[in-house]
Amino acid sequence: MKRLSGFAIFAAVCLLLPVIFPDNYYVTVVGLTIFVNVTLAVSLNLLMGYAGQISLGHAAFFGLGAYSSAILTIKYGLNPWLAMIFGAALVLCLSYVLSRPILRLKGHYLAMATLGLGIIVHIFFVQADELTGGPDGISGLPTLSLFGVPIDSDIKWYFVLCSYMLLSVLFSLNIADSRAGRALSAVHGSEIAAQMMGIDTAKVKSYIFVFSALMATIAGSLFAHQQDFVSPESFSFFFSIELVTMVVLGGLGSTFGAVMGAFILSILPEVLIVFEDFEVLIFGLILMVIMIFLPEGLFVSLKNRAAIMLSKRESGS
Amino acid sequence: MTLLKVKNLEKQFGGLKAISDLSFSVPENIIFSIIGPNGAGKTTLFNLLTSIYKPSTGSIFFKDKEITGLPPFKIARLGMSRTFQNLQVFLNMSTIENVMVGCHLRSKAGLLASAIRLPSVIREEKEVRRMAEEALHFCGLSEYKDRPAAGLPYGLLKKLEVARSLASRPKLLLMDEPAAGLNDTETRELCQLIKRICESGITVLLVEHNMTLVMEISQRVLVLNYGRLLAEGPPEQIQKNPDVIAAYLGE
Amino acid sequence: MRFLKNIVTLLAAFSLVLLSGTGMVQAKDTLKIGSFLAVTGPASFLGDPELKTLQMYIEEINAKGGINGHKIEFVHYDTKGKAKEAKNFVNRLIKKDKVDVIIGGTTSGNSLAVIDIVEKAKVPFISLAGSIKIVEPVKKWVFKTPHTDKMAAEKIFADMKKRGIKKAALITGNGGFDKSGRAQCLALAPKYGIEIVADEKYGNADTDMTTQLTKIRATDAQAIINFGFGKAPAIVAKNIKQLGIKLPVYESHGVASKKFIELAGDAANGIRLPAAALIVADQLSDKDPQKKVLLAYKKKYEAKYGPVSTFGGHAYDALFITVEAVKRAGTIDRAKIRDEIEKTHGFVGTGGIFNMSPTDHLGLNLDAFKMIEIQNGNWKLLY
Amino acid sequence: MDQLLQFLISGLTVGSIYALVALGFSIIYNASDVVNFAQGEFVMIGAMSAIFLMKAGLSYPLAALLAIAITAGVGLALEKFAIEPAKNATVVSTIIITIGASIFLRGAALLIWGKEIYGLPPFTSNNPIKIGNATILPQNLWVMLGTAVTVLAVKYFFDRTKMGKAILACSYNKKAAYLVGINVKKMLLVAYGLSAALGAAAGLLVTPITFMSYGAGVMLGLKGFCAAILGGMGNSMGAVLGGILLGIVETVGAGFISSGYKDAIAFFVILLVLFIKPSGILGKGEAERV
Repeated sequence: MKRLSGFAIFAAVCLLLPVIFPDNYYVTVVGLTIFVNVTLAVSLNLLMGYAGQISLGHAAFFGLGAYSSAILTIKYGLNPWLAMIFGAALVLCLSYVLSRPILRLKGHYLAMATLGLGIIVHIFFVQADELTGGPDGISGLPTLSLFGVPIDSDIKWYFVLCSYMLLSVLFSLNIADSRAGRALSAVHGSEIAAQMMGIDTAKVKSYIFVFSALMATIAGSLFAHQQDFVSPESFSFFFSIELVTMVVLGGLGSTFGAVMGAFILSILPEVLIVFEDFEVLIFGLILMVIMIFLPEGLFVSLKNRAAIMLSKRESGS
Repeated sequence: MTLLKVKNLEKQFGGLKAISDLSFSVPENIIFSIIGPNGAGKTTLFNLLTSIYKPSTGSIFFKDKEITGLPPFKIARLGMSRTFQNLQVFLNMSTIENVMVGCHLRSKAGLLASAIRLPSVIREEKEVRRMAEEALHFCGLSEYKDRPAAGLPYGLLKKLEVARSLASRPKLLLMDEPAAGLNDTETRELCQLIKRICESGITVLLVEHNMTLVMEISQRVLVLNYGRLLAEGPPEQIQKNPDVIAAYLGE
Repeated sequence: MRFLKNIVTLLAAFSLVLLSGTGMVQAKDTLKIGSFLAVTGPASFLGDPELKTLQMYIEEINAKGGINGHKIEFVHYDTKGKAKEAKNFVNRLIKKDKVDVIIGGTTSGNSLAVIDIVEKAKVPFISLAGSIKIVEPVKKWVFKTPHTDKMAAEKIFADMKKRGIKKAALITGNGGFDKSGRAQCLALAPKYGIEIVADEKYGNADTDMTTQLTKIRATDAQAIINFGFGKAPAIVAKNIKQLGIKLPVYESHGVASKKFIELAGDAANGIRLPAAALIVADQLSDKDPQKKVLLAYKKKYEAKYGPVSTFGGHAYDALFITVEAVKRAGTIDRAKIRDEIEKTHGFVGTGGIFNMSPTDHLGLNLDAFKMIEIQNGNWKLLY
Repeated sequence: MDQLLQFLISGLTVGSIYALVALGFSIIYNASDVVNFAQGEFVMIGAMSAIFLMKAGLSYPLAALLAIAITAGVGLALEKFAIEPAKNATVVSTIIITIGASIFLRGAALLIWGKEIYGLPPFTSNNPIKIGNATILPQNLWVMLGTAVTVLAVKYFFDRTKMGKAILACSYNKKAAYLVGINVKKMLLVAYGLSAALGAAAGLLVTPITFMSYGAGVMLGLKGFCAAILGGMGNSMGAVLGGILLGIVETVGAGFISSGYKDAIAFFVILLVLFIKPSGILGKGEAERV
């Protein structure tokens, strides 16, 4: 299984970290945010990196999952897992219906349409007070239990969110290396040629849109239970743009690129806090510098450079 | 037996008739070339045949089935494939991955099965790789298989498009100016390749400017001029046709 | 092998972060006060003076030798007004910084989001946000100092009743403060015999509200109430003037800063609002026990930072309620501090005179709010 | 129906603000296919510079001119230090650079000017003008005039001047433009400078109506982007049409349907328009050559 050796090491590290640093704030608290963001970035990368279809509305699906869980469990007393499934079903239908007309658009127009979609959903979260609790959101979600074990501590959440994140990374790696993944890349490379190879491009785009939305929705449900609280600003268009930035920062089209991009953008604010008023400025600066000097994205550029160095050394010796 | 039949085909762009009242048939297992001066409508015809453009009027039959207006991927599913004048290689993939896309129609793993990587997917993946290697070998590209396509020289990219199309095992292969931009050696190689493709049981429809090549390998030649059929027949006959000579030399 | 390289890159990044996050040593006898405020973002006009007030007074207390010898160590994070950040930072305050008391949560959304965390961790938390939901129902570890939006609505309606107004139009923004104020207005209006005849909304970043006001103009409303903060109320005021609407206008305590008058210009004149006494401190009678406290705070703040707002005052109140509680408790034990905060009685703050109890974790009554009218570009205390 | 007139006038005033911001997008887009996410920050920097120059004692016109110059300088610096060094960056990567730049500029503005909200005095009187039962402020007319002048200037620039055509050529085909002797680097520099100056002018015009603070550029930029897309990206007439349409949809939606959902209504309309015309109202669909 050479194909997944990288993944295996990555998984081992993630799972061992809390054992080595059991009470470290960065592991058990920040780690949870990172896992959610990594999952979202990886799912967005399927659409953006593989299929080449930009989405500035990914946070909407994340939010729909979170709100479905919150509303269904609190207002209707549904079992959390059942609520999660209902949320996923809702997003499945919604994203499927929307995918065809939206994905007919290209480039900036697609960006606009997905942005609009995200903002409409966000406005709904803010304005439908009776259902969503308005800007204050909803708090007090019931505890999620897995096989009878309540997930009620940071460390338990660590393993739940970590597992889901690893699963999404594994799916993403598998897809990249498969018939479906190649069809996506083909759509990205040349839609006309993809069609001539017998690929139903509209269907392929629509499926990955739905798949990616579903991954985000479930992440949203888990996030809501972990935070024990939902409020609209976690799902605003700013967050959608942040997700896009994560994907591009790490390296469009690379699963581990998305992982790295999400990791860096989640950890940066934590580290930059010490700069107080300069935080925003430095954050912007770092983002710019990375993209200027590594325009293919941090991970992809570094990997390519490492590969060049290695091949030089091999040919030199 | 007739593989492709075009009846009263017409395509208008604004006021301009790019193709007018064109009818012809392509029999199975031959190399059929379409020639004509620049702007005669050859690529437009290809785009009509593969449904990238919708015809204004007229109909197209492939394997006795009407395919007019079907989406391109459905036409591909029926066994038609093509290469492009302006290359449409997937530059974001490696050489072999490009060809593996060509195997799309010969494999069936879906998105979910791929994500979970079912055992059947793993098996199929091996098979697809083997088929792709076969097509690469056929086109003489084996040594480049793991290179990123973006790094290949122009001549190889043209071959890559052919390999990709072949991997889908088409009945009919449309080749749009395969020799354009190639040097003499490369053209000679191409000539051999096209012949071998035809010998393997694939009908070839060729748009080409290189007359030597066309006359050497084609069984039938069709001449387009201003979107109209000027002449059609075996190469020797076409070469002697006064209308064709006039069209090429200009009035 | 390709992936191995990937992993090394990732690992390097991970370990860097871990190294930077360890090694916090805490001196035993300092009182650690943690705070999370919306210092930037849309609610920065609230969070900014709050932070400045806390910093200024903690510095002063430490310079004077601390509280009973306990120096104060102050840890602060900027939530930018985001609830998710608020949650993260409160976790960080509790788990990483291990603070003894938390003062903060500029906006209601931020405060509400962290209640469960502080309750679970058993850390006393004094919120600086308006919503009544923060302390009603009472939560053991949660207190607050600002007047509630419910009080603001009641004060406005009481004033309307006095003026004989029976029908009012509501126009509110899409923020938490606005929405919560709107909900209180809708809920309380019947109690005062007032009918809400229009319920218009705008986005807080909008550039023009003439459409909503045109709709209001077409109703038979006798007064307009606007709950909001930031630039939007100033635009509302200007648009009301532009449309030539002559109805009495009520704003909320959200605009109780000079900035509002500066932005709205002469359109601000005649507008009434309920607010803490701070902005009209010099108009209070000398007998008013608050006057001395207010003038002292105003003088100190304005000497250092410029025009004072009532919002910084809430931080002042929270800080000194804590200081008094620590003094009485004689220890920095969290539970004891909490008990003493709850026993706060007769504390004269900028927001009023606080009398807390196990059933009231705010301790202010309606008198703490003053009704103010803007006249000739200045605050005028009505009653 | 009495209200409709005011709704339309309100829509027109809001819309002309969007249009003005939208026009700023078109120049950089026409030069490089890049949507400059820092465009809203240009608007903010223009306004904030003018506000603080006036505080420092400068006269209104002088402060305004200087503010435009400062913002143009920021635009040039952005191109010189962030866009030019990233020469191999794809359009997406360049867009992320502009996102980084917008965050950076906002952070810088926060440090320099603080968090307070400021206004500018109106250019002329503040007394509303009556049109039937509806009213409009003189400053709104200034915004409309500014939009009209800008759109004509931008159109003239791209249709009639050599430099404008050269900039257009850069976006069609960088290499070809270079080969026919166009200094691509210089053209990009010009495009960023002009876009920034245009943004600053928009900031000066709208601040008397909507006020300004360090973070206000984001929403203005967003609405401007929507307007530009709705009208057809890169098309200056489209930007104006898109802006005004967006403004009117918002006010009419707020007036007759729901003011709380007015932005949702506006985005819904944008989606519908795009479903019918995938490249905006006046945008041209690009046919792929194969």
